[in-house]
Amino acid sequence: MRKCSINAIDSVFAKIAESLALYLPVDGSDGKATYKKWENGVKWSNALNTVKSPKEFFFPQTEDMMEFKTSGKNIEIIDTREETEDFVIFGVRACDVRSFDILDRVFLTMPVDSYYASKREHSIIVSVACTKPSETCFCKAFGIDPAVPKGDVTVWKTETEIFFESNTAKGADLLSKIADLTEECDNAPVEEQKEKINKIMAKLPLADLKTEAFGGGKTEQYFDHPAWAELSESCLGCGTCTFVCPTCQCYDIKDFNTGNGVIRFRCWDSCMYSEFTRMAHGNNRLSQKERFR
Amino acid sequence: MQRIGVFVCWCGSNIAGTVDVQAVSEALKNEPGVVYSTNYQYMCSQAGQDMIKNAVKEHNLTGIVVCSCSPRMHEATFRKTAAAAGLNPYMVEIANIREQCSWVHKEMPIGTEKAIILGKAAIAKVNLNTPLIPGESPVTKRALVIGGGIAGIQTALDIADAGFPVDIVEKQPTIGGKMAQLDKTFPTLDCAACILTPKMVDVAQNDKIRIFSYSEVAEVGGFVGNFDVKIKRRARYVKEDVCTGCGACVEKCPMKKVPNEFNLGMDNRTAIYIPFAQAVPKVATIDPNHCNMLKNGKCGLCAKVCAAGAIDYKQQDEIIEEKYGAIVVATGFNPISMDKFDEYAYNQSKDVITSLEFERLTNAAGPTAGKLLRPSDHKHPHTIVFVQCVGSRCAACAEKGKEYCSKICCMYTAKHAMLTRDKYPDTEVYVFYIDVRTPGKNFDEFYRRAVEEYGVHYIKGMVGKVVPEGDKLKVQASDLLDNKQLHIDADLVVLAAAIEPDKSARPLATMLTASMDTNDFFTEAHPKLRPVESPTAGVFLSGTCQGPKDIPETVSQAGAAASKVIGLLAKDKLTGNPCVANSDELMCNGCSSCQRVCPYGAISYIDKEFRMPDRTTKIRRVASVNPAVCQGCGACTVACPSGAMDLKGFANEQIMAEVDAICK
Amino acid sequence: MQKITCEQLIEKAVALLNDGTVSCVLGWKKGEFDYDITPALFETEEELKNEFVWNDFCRANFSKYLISKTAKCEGKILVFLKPCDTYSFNQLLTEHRFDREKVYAVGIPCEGMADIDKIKAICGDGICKIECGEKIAVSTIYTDEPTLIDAKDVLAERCINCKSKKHVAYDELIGEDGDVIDSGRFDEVAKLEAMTPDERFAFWQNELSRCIRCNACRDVCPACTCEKCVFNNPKSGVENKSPANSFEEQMFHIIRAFHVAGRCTDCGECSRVCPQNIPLHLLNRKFIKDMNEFYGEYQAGAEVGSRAPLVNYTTEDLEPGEVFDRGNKDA
Amino acid sequence: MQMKEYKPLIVAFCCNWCSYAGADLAGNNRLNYPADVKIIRVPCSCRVNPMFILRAFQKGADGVIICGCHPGDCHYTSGNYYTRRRMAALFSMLDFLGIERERTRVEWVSAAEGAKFAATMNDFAEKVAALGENKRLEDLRCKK
Repeated sequence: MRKCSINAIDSVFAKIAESLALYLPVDGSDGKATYKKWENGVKWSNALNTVKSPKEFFFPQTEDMMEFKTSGKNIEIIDTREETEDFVIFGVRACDVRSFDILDRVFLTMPVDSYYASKREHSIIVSVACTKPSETCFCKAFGIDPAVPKGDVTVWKTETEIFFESNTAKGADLLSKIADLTEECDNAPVEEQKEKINKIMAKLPLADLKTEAFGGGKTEQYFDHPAWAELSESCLGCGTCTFVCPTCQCYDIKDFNTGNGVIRFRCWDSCMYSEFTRMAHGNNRLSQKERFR
Repeated sequence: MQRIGVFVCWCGSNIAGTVDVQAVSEALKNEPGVVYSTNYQYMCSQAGQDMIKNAVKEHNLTGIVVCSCSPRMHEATFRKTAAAAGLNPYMVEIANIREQCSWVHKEMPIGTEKAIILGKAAIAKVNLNTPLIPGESPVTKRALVIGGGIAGIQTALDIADAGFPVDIVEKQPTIGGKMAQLDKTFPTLDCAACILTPKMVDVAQNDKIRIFSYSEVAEVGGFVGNFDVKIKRRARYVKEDVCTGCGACVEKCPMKKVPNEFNLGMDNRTAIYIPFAQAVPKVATIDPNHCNMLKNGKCGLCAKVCAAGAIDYKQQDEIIEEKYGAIVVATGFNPISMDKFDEYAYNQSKDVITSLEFERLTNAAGPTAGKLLRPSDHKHPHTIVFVQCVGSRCAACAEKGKEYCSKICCMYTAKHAMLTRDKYPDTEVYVFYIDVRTPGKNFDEFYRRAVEEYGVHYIKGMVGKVVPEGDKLKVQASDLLDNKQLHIDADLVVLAAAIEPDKSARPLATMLTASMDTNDFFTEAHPKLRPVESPTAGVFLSGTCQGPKDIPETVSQAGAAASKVIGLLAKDKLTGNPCVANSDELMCNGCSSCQRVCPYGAISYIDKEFRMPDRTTKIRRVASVNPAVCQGCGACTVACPSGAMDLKGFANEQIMAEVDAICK
Repeated sequence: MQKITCEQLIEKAVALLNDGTVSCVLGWKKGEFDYDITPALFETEEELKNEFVWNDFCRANFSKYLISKTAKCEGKILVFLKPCDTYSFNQLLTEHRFDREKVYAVGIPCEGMADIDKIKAICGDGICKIECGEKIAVSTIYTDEPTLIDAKDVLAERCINCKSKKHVAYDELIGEDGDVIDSGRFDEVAKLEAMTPDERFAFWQNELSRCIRCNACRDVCPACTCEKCVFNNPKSGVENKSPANSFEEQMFHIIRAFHVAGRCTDCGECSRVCPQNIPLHLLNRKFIKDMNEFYGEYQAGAEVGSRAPLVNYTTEDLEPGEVFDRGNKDA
Repeated sequence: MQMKEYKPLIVAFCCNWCSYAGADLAGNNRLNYPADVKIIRVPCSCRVNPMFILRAFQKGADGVIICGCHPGDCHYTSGNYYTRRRMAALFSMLDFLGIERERTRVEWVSAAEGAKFAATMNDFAEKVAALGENKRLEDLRCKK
């Protein structure tokens, strides 16, 4: 385990940014944090979470897939994929790190989504342990430990210091780049930090949330539960929940006519939309209740 | 996918001089949908048209793009060509490469490049064109004329003369209108009654014409060719078909102190009355506000004296429903109220009168039997001051008067002045004017006669104040030409009051969905080219409801309106413009924005039942366009936020395809 | 603090439900947390007594819900309307979006609603309990004592700039009606207008670039009641699901604002629901401000059936090229 | 992409009854204006949807001008009055978003005003050219 003073963090960022693109949560003018590319003067946000999850690094909201060009009556297909370079996502929370596993399950099992895979391969994830979870947090219920987030490197933040521990070879590599700015240390303050977090977690309003009732074939019995009608009563059918969700991975593939050709791109889609999965025969989820469910 | 043929015209050297037509037809060959592309010297010639027809057959074309002169020149030509070749005429688009390309650009490469782009835009549009078929609707061969003044009378007579039945709706008990109140008419000085009353009789005797007097239009539905109109016939308490107009009831009626509207309140009439001797229909009417029998159930004299037994105190208002193919508005005018013109002392002195009152004072059938006597003391006036433009051309004080020129005042004032001097040479006549406007046949000659032969004092300047003092009216005025103040002791002051549309016009316009200007004059479909048609199809304008007019103009406009009506009624079916708005009922949410902007009232709302995806049904209010009424402006398409409203022939997709093609 | 108590409203709702005037009640109920109050339909006295809520967090404008609920419900619906909600209510009636006969509207006075972000800025995250009394008492897991906050200090932006405390539609009013307020709601727009075009462009790029096109603004908007939005309709030519670039971000918001121009009552729901805190209401207010200045004061929803400025005209209107000369005109 | 001499692309929406005829008259009188002006015929200026204008900018236009009959002369009586309000509102909004004012214009051109049409187009093209390429409402995908 290595550490540095909290005041030294900007130089750590500068060091990493020398060789790698570095992204981290930054406070915006509206007071909400968003991932931005680090450059001199950019400050790491204290916010618990960003509005948009870091899934966007691998699965952007819109992504060009290919391009068609026509000349006369011939059609040419152009691969628009570009080679991705290594990049660092710094400050990812435990829940968001876990979401990558779920996205991987979709995009990296056969057939592998090469667009996702290339970005995922080139990423180095630096997670950060939570210090002040919100009342809305329920990660424990899903077996996520906010005190020990996964990722290539895990970071703990105390009042005065930042602690680094690598979990993977990629992580070790990254830490070696900043070896000059950090020093080896024992893990006592980190252990203390973990304990503090765990105590807070127990106090959260949703601490007792259980997921045993779900999974396997158990969900089927709730299919006609009246709660769906009640819960969906006030649903507007917008896509906010799915777009801020770190694990929602539905997308639509569309064509855009540029005038000089056609760009085929994919973009996030939401199961809350009435147009979602519309097929020739119509739509298979007709009411907002069904979509909500 | 369309099979499009592109035909590039050289127009001799008009196009080919600046545009490489060969290059254009080559370049357009590869556009999506194009299966054939060629160029020719004169596409509009018989040979060129044959070329198009042959290509349609040979290449199974479904669409045609002609790159040629403006569509305003030859769109109709090429549409006919397409139709002759068995194509829907609306599958033709024109790329304007002459007026908007070869003629405005000088260099060949630039002209050629632009011509290609314009061609591409037309091709992009044709790719989205669909065959359009104009709608047809039957025509009810009957016309309605609203207003029975000279305008309405002339229009009705002309329409009836062509063999079509006409109904006149007149809110007064008799037809005749303002002209019936006039004495002489300018510039010929023939008597109004002598030329009007025979026409009124013609109307009464024409078996094609029905007169609904003492009646009003209550409701208008339908559209051009098919109007459904409800007419409210007010109870006149006299059976119209029984009354002989003998006048016995009028003589016996004890209620003799009712102000006589026909003489503008300058004398009285009875509660049961016939407005004037030549009234048509010549039947009596009981004024319910003044009849003792109707008010208190006491009297009943008229019923007793009526030999025909025409009196019916129990008569009720009646609603008549009738279908019409065309409606003519001839609601006429009124002089504006003089209440706001205190400076002229109209309300203080009986001897300050309006020009229309002056007409009655000089009319042989008027309150003074044609003798010019002052209303106050029935003395002969020796000094008369006429004030022109009272409330006209009043731009500075719009809340008081009207901004427009009332047009007729200069001439009737000249007439009044001249007639006064003619009959009473001992009278001094002054006319105060801003300008004297006398455009019209023999008008200026007329005015000059008033000045030169009859010695009327025309003074450029406005009257500032009229003060009644003793039996005189002190007139303070300025003479702008001599730049001095004038003080005239007048016996009579005559105000040439501005005229305004009749108050009934505004609610009528709403019923007809016909548009009006801010002065409540009806708007024409086009101020120059369609002056007697309202923008609402099937609604025509006659007389002063459209703007101030004198009698000759009114009569000629009345005839013009009649000819338009005849043209419409002569058709068995109306063929519409197929480029009309169309509402996608599935998308329409019934918000009414489109209805609010439609200048033609072509959009109505219907409750329509929809089958929902979950097999339930839902009734929704949706917009429905009447293609027979819609003129295809497209205002509704932009007012519609959901894009449910689109315009055939100029659809959103088509215009955007053109934009895309141009902006490549 | 609200002047009307929750109990008063429940009592009214129960009475109307029991005497058969209405068959259901559109009201607020507590969500997962004390501050996320959600709209709900109540059908029994029991539901009302257990779940109905009225406090400083009842922000939702119910008017739009009436479209779907009146179509669904048998009998009349009781709806509680804050003054600002009544404008949307009227506007929807102007557009014939629901059957007035099926609604029993009860107007309730409103002292303004609290903005949870402002509360969190004061007392931090981890809120476990909020009690609305004289002051708003906020308890968090990180503090022992609840923090007491004056409701006036955490008012939502739209409530600070409240345009009216007057109800423009109701069948019955609880409490006293207020007046139309001469608010400073256009100040922010004026501030932007005073900037240079470059500054404005930068401002809006910063704001709109955050848009994730979740459509929450549109879906909550009481003026956006199209059967199918042009942005969902492939035939419209502007359909898209996500903003591919800054053009599409601008396009969506320009077109949306234009489509609701003259119909927007300035209820502020768009900005409230935006997960990215984009001040969308400023676009709508810009249109309102412009149209007030160009064509005379007009408040959408102030009366049923009024003709909005964009579906109206006079022959004397100013020319599009003159809109920028406004400043000079006054001078 | 090779560097070309910058020439603004201008889309002109012209109403069928007045302005399109005015443009024809400009042609009849051989009055020059830049070839970069491309005309789209619409029945009335009130047919022009703000979506068309944004679409033109998206696809690469540098300026959009809408021409209609003079107020009071609309073939459909009131179409251009609606245009006037809609475009006043839209242009003001574009300005509010920081888009250059000179890129959009409404001009009333009658069928008799061929000279005005040409002069308007020359002037507009010049003003748009002075602004340079449309950057603020561009869609880079369309500029590849």
